[in-house]
Amino acid sequence: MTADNGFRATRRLVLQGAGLVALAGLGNVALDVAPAQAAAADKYPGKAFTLKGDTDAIQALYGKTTEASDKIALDVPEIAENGAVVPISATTTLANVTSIAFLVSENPNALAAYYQIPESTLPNVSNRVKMAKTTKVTAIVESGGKLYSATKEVKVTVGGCGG
Amino acid sequence: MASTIRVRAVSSGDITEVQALIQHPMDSGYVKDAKGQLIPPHFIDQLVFEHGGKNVLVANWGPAVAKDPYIKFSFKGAKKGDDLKISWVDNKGATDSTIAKIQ
Amino acid sequence: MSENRTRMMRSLLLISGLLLAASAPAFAASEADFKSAYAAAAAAEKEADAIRDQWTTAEAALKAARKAADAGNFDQAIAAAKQAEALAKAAIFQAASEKDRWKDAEVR
Amino acid sequence: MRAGPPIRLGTAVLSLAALALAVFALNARAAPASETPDPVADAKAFRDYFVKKFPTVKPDDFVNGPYSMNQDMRKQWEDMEQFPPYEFALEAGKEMFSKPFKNGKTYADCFSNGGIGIRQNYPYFDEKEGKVITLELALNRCREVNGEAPLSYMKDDMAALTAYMAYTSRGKLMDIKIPNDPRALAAYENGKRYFYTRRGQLNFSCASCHVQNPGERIRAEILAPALGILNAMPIYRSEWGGMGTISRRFVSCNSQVRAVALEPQSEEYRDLEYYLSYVSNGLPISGPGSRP
Repeated sequence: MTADNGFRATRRLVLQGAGLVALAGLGNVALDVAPAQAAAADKYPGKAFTLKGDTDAIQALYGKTTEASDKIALDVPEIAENGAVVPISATTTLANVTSIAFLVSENPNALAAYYQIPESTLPNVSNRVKMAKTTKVTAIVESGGKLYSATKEVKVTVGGCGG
Repeated sequence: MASTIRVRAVSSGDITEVQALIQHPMDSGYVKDAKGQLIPPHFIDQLVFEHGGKNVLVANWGPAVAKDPYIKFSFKGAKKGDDLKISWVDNKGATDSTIAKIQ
Repeated sequence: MSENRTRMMRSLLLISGLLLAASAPAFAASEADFKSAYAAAAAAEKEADAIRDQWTTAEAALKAARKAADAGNFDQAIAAAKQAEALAKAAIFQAASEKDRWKDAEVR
Repeated sequence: MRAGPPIRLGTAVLSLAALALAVFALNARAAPASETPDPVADAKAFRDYFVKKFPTVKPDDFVNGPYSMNQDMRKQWEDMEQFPPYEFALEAGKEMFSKPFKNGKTYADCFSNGGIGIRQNYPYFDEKEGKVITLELALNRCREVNGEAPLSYMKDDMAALTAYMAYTSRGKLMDIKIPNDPRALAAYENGKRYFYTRRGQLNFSCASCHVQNPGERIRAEILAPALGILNAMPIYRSEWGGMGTISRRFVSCNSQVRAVALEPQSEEYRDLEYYLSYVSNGLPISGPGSRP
């Protein structure tokens, strides 16, 4: 359905290659191995974005299951002002977080966004996502290799007088 | 063409808060246009923030991210005047990038 | 003041009764019947347009009537035309009754 | 606290028999207005109605529409205001405003004070032509006078231009004048009549929603109070996924109550804008705004 992943993967490598070359050009940058290794971790999880339900998307993305945690503050409106633009943000007190993902269960594809968080970056992200209808929204935090999640429901209806 | 990326990066102490707004239709591929044809998917799938040659955030987005996407996050290890490079690529291969000064 | 409110309610009930009755009949119809029903509907809509208080559903019903007629389905076409006429007449009634009534709603 | 029982807006209302089912919620009103309209008294009564109905809302806050009525919506709005979606239109408008026409002139030459900080005086009554001139009409006239094609009144460029002009007037108080001219009074009255007249199959008037039921929900949306409702124009509506002018808002409101919309900038719409702006005199301009 979306552009075939083969094409995008090669373009990704070309870009990263260019990125590395550019970095090498910057004399003052101590080019150690880390950026190359970090670049590899950036591979776009195309498959996970095409799957329907939460569980399949989590499985494809992490290959592990998640457990609820109260250390994640998921901030979403109770009633969405408008399903097309719903502010969503997640912040957590969990230690060494490496990634945060947002899932909207009732959307055609549950996975909405997947953030890779290097250690110098704080584990909180705000975003605006689309929600097809009243749905459960889940934020998943990968901390120390384990998955934790928080879930809330957002009511979404057609606005105004409708049809 | 004016950049499609608006960034505001403000550092206080060791923490820099970054806000970005990107001009992009983010079509999910599930919406029909006035004539009833499906608008093909056209959305940013990866957005990268770099500082000092290192990625400070890599955002992988699906079609569910809202039109003219907005993002806010914070990171440590940068100071006023540093450069923050932001670049995105979408599923049609279009790209844009800009470099912002941290205030 | 509430007395004419109920009078208006009764007349509106009458109108909607008329609408339901109009869309109910299904007898074999000929093109001629359709033409007369369509003409009546079009006339009513023209009047509603003239007083700039046309309803979108009235226009939609008239289009549906034309489409059904073009497809040769005259039963449906006549029903739609009658509905369009009834809706247009309701719009005309609405505009007439609101001519002075709007002052009642005014904040003073 | 509500003035009358709210109008039931379930799907039943949308059915063909809406006419019969709609429950009219009307307060008892004093006798109809005397023959000659008195705008000053109208404006005062209009403002007192909303201030009395919503004692906790600061008068200046009414211009924020639904966000003055509901805390949850206000929080979502304040989040988005940090980087508002109308940012791009505002910048495009600023650029467009200074880009000269083919004949070298720019919009600034058509407006007093170069078009900066004057939005609060629009619409005004032009005594030569004897009709209400809105900002959108003035912008298109400026283009035509300088040999340029007029813009669509509904969105994109017109919205961007009016967004920039509104931005330059932010905080200034709405200041609409009714000159001592019977035609001006008639235009004002015509706008008031349109505002209170029920139309469309749903049989609602602007007042049914924005005077009798502000703060109530109509499905997911909170209805904005009519006081100061145009002060935030033009607005970026998430529902439209883009900017919209006053013309677009009037047209979409009409079609939502299933009334056939009139031509943008037709007399009724211009007079309606004249009435609505006049009764919001003294409230700050807060455009461009973002709304659900």
